[in-house]
Amino acid sequence: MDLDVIRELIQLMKEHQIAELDWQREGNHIRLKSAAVAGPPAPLPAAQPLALPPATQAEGAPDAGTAGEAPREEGIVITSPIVGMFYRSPSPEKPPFVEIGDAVDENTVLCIIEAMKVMNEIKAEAVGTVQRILVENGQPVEYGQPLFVLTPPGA
Amino acid sequence: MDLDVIRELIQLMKEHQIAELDWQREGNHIRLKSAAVAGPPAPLPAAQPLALPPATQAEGAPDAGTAGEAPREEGIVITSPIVGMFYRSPSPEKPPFVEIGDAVDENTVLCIIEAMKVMNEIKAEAVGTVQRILVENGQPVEYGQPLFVLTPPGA
Amino acid sequence: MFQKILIANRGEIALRIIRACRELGIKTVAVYTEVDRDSLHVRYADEDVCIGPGTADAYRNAPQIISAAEITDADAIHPGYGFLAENADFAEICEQCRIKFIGPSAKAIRMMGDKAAARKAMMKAGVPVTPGSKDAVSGLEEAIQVAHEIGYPVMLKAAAGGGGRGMRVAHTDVALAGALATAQAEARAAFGSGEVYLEKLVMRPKHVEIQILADSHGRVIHLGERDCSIQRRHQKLVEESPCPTLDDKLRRDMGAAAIKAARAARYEGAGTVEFLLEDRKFYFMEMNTRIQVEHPVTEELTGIDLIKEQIRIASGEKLGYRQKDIEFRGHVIEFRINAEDPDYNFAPNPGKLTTFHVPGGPGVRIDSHAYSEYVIPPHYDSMIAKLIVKGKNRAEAVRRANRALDEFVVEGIRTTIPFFLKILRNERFLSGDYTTAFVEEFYE
Amino acid sequence: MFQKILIANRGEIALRIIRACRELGIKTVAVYTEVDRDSLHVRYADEDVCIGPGTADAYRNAPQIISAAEITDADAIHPGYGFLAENADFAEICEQCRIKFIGPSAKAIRMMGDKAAARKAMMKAGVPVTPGSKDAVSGLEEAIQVAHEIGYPVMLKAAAGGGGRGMRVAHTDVALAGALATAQAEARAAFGSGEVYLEKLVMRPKHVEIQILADSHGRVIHLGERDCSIQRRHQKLVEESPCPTLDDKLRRDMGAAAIKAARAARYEGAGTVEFLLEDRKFYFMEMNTRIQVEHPVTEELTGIDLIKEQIRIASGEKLGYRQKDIEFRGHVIEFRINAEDPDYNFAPNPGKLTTFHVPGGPGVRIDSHAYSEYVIPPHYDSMIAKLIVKGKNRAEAVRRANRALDEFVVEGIRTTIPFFLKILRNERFLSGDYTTAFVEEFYE
Repeated sequence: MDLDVIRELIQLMKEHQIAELDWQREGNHIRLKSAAVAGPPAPLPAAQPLALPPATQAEGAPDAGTAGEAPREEGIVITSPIVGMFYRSPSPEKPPFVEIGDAVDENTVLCIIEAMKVMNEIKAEAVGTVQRILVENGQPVEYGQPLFVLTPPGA
Repeated sequence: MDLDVIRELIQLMKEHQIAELDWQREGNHIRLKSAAVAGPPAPLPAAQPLALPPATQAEGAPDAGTAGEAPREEGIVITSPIVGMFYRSPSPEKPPFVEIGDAVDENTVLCIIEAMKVMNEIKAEAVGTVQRILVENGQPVEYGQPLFVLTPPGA
Repeated sequence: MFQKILIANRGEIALRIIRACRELGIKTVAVYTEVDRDSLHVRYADEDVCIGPGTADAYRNAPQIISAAEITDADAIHPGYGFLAENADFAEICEQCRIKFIGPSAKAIRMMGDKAAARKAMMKAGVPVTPGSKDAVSGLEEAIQVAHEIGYPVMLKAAAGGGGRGMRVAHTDVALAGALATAQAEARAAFGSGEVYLEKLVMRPKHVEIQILADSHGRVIHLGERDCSIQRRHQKLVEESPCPTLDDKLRRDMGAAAIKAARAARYEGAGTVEFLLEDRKFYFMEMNTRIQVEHPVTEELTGIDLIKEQIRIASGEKLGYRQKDIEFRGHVIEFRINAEDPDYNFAPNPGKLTTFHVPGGPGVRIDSHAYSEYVIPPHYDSMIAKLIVKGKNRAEAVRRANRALDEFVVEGIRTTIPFFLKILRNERFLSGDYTTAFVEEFYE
Repeated sequence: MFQKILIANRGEIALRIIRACRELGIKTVAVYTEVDRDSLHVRYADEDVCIGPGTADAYRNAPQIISAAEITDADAIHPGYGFLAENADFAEICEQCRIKFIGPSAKAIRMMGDKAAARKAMMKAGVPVTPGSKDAVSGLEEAIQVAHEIGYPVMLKAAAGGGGRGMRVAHTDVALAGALATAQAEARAAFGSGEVYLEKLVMRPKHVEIQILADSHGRVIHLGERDCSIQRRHQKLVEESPCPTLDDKLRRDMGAAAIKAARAARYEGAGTVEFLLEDRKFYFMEMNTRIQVEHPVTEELTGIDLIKEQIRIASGEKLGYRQKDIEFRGHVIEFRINAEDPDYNFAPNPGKLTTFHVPGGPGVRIDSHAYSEYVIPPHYDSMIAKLIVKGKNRAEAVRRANRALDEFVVEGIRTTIPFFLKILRNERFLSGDYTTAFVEEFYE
């Protein structure tokens, strides 16, 4: 990891309004916290300070994604029901199941998650339009990790 | 990592309104926190609970008395300046130095504290009337332990 | 050696394995459920993967765990104890996926998991088992004959079964007739086979187990015993080594028998052979094909890190010790600090640890995933810490245990600490001559 | 045996002594100043006596402490280290008051406290001392002659003094002439005597010390060495045993020399003989007539509880060991976790520990009086914990140290932990071949 990477990370944070970033890879560890998008100053932790800072909340995303970390997305968030590899298309030479802007319904397949050599089709199970795709093709995902954001009909 | 890198990081933080940065790489660790963008200072955590209940407060009086435990007495509290045995009279057959209701001044001896076979006379060092005597004759006392309460003149 | 190990467990054992890996220079992957997000094993691992919501089943979900290993490129899985540790199918799946299961072969797990098969194999290998019929008894006549040979009381057990069904105790011939009929009927109903066999009922045994290490090159050694007789409803609470009533001769004999048992199973890795001990006679009970909760007792007594040895053995290394190199020094006792209320029948007591201050100083080891402000989730077992004390002899270990338990500050929940402080004042416990009936009798 | 011991100290050593007393069944009295009210030694003692406001002097106030012992009927006083531990007058007062001082006689303390007298006594006893003049040098001619015999560089020291005054280093004859004049003048001004003696300056030694136990029946044994060369401005930071560069022969020789030193002082109790070691030659430096901060290193290596031994010896018991019974097993390293900022010249960093979570697991011992939310008072020394790790060899101990230091969570103040993590990656440290110059060089 070098300065260029950090510059790029900061750029990404700005672009996508990311408030915090925590990245560990092979001995590198970087943590960034944006002031710009920190939002309205937290209305005070009346709560006591945690004695030991909780691992994931405080330190951010684990390698394989950010399971369960409250996605503050507007819309319907589709999370991964299993652990595995995320694929946007049924095979490398085929086009993706969905693209941003596509209308989907309960039965539309959004992606495949491969677990133990089995291809598991993940359906939308909701009606809406694909607003954002949160995971890159071929990346590993955890249980509960947000994959897609759908805009509900009429929104 | 050297100073130039740090300088550049600081520049980046300023430019992009980054509030915190924490970077570890191969034994290097840098942590930066901007004061400028830290936002309004948190309006102070209401007192946190003590993790371990303090010994004396929680467990009450130690054997040899309760030194320093805030005596909520009205009046002038005379505390022991040393550790030793408390005696109200100069010798067993003699009457006590003072009794409740006696008027005392700075030079009035209130009691003796015996330490290492030496009899230390303890003077009032204040003007008033003996309101209460807090220790029994012949009992051990600690440093700072309240011995007498005087009512100040005119109270 | 492995590059990266996934730990298919939680709590103190997950942390214990991470510690061993760090000391071996191996990367670690923690898996966790949503309620375990703040657990220390997640914090101290190099990587972590969420594998499900807050249920016990998540840690038993083999496909999820294999997937987690695959996406993180882990080349081995350590199962800890419980969950998937003695699941032969899981061991097989690992093998198919070319991920090394840190434990014995699926075959050894299966053999020792089937109690009737294990008993037979042990008899064949010359390991003493509880006296009784070799196979299922043909009828009442044979049952009475065997009962007379071995002496009453006797226990009838379903050959195919387990879990208490088809089990009956008899003290006389008359009672045996009735018990046999009932046991056979129950066994038939439960397991589809009415076959029952008969064993001597050992009334007041000590539970003494032998720790084994076996490498993949045929070397098997034992690391002495642990006396685990302080149990409540088959849950061990206190374990110590040496067993206060064992002498060198008996220790050697039991060690040799345990080695025979491991060899018969072609065992690899760390394992424990459990025996019942009564009147200087010992009987094979079962073999646990995993690391055990109480393994630190042996570690402190021998100076050998059992988790590291497990990992080394799984990676194909040879054992670095021979039997004669194993020395036992001092006396070690372990206490399981559980979030349970000993005044209310050991009811689990999950909740937030408002204070968690552990004892320190000489001869004190703490294995715990807890910390101040940690919330114990109600989904899993109630153990929050193991306190292991070592002294140069049993008397010093007992006094040290007293001192350390007194220093332990846990606030917010109830624990077994006051119960242990009572046990440490009990004459029977102090004599060392206690049996598995101790806790029950202690409460009367 | 004593009924009740007053501990004339604070912090971790007070807690350490309380632990030993509890395990021996002896009641304890803690003394404390107003700022130490919430310290754990107060919490864990049976009784406590406040002896003054928050000043370091309070723990040195002999009359107050004797009074505290008298009003609580304590029959012995353990001085710990620092404060009154090497105060011969205090040892004498204790004797006059018929309170047993747990330590050597006032005479032994005095003899070893006077560096020039100790050097002479050691020469007489046949303990190797740094080469140099036997007495004060008569003039420049003799000084040059001695310097040529022992070789430059040399050090001039005031015979009557200490604390750096009257000390001068010379590398050549010319420099020696000037240095001698200055040293004599300084010594005359400071101590009223211009006598100076001359010693060889050992440039890059190891600081290796031998732990001694001597009972009141004439038995003296040693418990091996500790390498304390990792120092910063004469403050030890890391201590280990065995010393990585010592062999059995040298260990035996140094042990024998230390026993000679102890016998020459008619020593009783636990003590330490410090040597400089260079090129397999060792020279007596001084004897510490007290228990030391780093005593746990020896405890973990030998399995012997030094504080209990001190108490037993003081009560008149015979040592329960002979030299041949002392076994060294494994490798032990201690780290002093100080509330100091290693990035700012080790500036003390008192304050509130918002989080204090100690490492656990195998081979980890923590001696600490701190806890979460504890406020470190600025009045006393900055040590908040000692981390002692043990491995079966040095490599394992080093890895374990890494792992344990990584696990240690201290928030609210800065500590020496990051500094130790750096040291553990240093090639020179890893080689074991480091000297007292290490920390200085490490920072360049």
